[in-house]
Amino acid sequence: MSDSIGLTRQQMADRIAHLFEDGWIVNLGVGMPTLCSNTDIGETDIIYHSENGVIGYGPIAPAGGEDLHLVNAGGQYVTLRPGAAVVHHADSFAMIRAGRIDVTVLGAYEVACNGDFANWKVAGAKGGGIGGAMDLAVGAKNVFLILEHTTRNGAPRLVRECAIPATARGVVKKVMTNYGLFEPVGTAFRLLEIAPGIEVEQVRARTGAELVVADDLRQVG
Amino acid sequence: MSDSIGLTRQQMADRIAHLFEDGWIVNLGVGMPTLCSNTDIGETDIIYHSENGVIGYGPIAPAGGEDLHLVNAGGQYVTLRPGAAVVHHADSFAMIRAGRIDVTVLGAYEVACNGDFANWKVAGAKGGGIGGAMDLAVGAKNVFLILEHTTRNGAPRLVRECAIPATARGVVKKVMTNYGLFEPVGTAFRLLEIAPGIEVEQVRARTGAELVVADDLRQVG
Amino acid sequence: MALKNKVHPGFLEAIRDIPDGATIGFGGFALPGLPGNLILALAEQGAKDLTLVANTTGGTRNDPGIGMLVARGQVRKAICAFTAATRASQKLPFTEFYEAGKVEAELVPQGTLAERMRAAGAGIPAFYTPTAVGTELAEGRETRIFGGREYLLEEALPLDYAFVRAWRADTFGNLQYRRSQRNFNPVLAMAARITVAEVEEEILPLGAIDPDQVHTAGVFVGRVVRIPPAPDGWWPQQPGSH
Amino acid sequence: MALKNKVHPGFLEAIRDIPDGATIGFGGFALPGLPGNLILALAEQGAKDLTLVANTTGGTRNDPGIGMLVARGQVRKAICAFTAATRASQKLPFTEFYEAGKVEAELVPQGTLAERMRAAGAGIPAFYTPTAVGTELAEGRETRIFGGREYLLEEALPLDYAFVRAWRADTFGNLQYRRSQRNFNPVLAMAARITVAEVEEEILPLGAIDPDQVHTAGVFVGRVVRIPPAPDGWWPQQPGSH
Repeated sequence: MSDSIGLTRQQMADRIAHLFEDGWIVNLGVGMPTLCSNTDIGETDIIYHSENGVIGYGPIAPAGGEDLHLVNAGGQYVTLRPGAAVVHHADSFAMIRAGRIDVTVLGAYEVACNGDFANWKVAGAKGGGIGGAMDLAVGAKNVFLILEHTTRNGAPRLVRECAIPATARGVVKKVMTNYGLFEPVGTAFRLLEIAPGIEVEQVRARTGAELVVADDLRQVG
Repeated sequence: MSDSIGLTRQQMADRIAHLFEDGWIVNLGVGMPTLCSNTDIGETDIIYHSENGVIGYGPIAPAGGEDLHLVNAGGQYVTLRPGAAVVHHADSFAMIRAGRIDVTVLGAYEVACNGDFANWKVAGAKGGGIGGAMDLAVGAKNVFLILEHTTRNGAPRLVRECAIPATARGVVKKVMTNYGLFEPVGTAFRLLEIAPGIEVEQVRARTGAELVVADDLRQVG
Repeated sequence: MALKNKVHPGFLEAIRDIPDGATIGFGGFALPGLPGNLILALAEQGAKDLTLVANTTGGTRNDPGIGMLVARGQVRKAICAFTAATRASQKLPFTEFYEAGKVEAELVPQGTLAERMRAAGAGIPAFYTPTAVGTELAEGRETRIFGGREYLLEEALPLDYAFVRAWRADTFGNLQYRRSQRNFNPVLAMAARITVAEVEEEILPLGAIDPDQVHTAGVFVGRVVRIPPAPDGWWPQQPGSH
Repeated sequence: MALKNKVHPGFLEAIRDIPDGATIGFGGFALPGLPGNLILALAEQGAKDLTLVANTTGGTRNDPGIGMLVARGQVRKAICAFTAATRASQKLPFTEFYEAGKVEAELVPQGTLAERMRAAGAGIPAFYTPTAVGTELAEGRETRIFGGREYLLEEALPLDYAFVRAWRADTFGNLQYRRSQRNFNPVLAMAARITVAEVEEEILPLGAIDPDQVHTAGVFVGRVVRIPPAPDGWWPQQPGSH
């Protein structure tokens, strides 16, 4: 069974959202990453970019007030903020590949301590779902992941080497799980912040790669 | 001295303009080619395209009525026809390279019977003026040239092989000079139409490549 | 001396000439910009052995999309950024046919898919991209180093036909899209030999659209059809409205 | 929570940080879209050893363009679609310096010039084009056959700065161009690390430009300056008005 211990999904997203810097252009993947836009990050100004060419979208549209011409990358009906602009798909991905996106937050099945990650194909599947993930992973200045620390069967998702096909190599900067905040440092994951109520040895036991603990380890929150 | 015999510049342009087919997208080079837009071609509908991204421009603007935001590729202030559209330079040349332009009419210093032509650099010059000619020459479905039959010194401009640097190879479909209308056919120019008052032997004498005469040779006009 | 009027009376008539074996691209990212009426007409028209290009392989056999045409046996191959069902529990028609080996698929990263069509529309036969380097998709393929970084060679993806959905059009086929309806549509129109547009608003006379505000120039559009009101025309439903 | 205000009070202040050795692209095709005020400010600012990218090498030493900056000894290299004077009789500053070997030039076909900048703005390091195959410009360079046709390999052309001239802007730098003023400007803005825009109309508040009608998204624009009326600002003259 998946651990339900540690942080909630929204808490994980909140922690990642607080890493965003003022003026950043942010692209949020489907699933847990979209929860980042719910986080109150005060005066920090973020420009949300969506693969379908929407630059500067705002909150989810209220029920009944949906604009049927306007969705984000997750297919949710959203609103536009003043100053928004729309471009076509080729221009949207031009922005992505050219490094105009400051961060992409993605979900993942696995992440390796060398910065590889996998999120488009499960073991043994025919076909996969890449969407914009491969472009975002190599194009964005920062790749942050949000994922459960283990699979439903308790197997670690933070591993030495990806066992399933990679989305991109060596690109991940930060990894947020229900156990804490990590960064891949080559041959190990460094634990930067730990979830309340979790012990370092619990994290180590559920991590499939070497774990080093930051000198200034803090609690998430 | 250049021959002032045969067709005038406007007559040359008129003959080329009558080759345009209904609905064609036409790009006119600087100089004599721009005279084609003066020609009355009746009900034939032409869409004029300019390298700077104007699709569907119309007549030259009347004096005093110039729109300072609107020029054609020759830098002339023009008007727009209803149904016009403006794109940026990369998209304009995307259209050109992808074969969306039915014909480009260009000036030239030399044209060879194998379809090569030269119009961007004179012998011994440092630098040159390519503009959009190299893109148009390889991209347009048809390349038509308008040029004086000989140089100021009486040397032929229709030659076996270009002596000055080529703009493109093997692309020319029709050549209009003050002597008549020609097509390059590989090892010779075929004379399709001859200017009033000019004899075939005069044309042959002033042409720097083999000349074959069309079975149905007609007079221009 | 008036620009050609490209307005066609109906969807089926506008796509009647599509032959078996054609390569057709569809716009749409979720529902905005999805040319549902043209897809439904293609199902009725019946062309077979098609290669279809779109972001996803579509929904159920009743949703306009690749799945509907796969279920009718019209499709040879799909070229998409998603070829697996998003949820393993959903057995959509495409997944069923694909797993049974009855349809081929080429999985292409979304940005590469857009750029390959843009390249086709720009006379660029091939380009290099950083996307997919080091992944299964790059196995056995040509890569090259520029400035110390590895890139993958990708070739242009030209289309025979593009189906697009636009907000407004004039009679010559100058198009405007609204909001995220734009998505792949302008790129498809550049890539295709013949673009067919379904349009939501009344077709405008020439000159009614500001030339500075045209999103797809009419020279890229071959045929335009006005979408009738529902239920004769296909329109996305307001959420919670059924 | 408001988008950054990018409006700068003056041209010189907006380009003060340009260092010697920078690569700068200018918009403009004839006069429309030519950022004359920013070019004049660059002449005053005095940065040297510049690489300049534009359609042409400019006019006299008094016309805003590459020639003016060459005459002041600020230019190392020009990358243009025209590097020879259009009329041999005109000895413009660029021609004079070029023939004397005091400035370098790279002659690039106009479409290739635009596409190389677009590639830089699209994360594409290189692409193949049919343009210039078989010409002096392709001598000694890599070509390749695709589908039986020969193409030339061209690399991206990234810029440190782009100078653009637009019709309207909002405070975040979303831009609109009018008519053929658009030309290279949107492509330059994609290619550059920092884009500086001179704008003809009063700067608009956020939300005043329809998101569907933005030609260059504000995320591509770093700085915006409103052009003052003549004679303080540089404006093209109506023909016959002097």
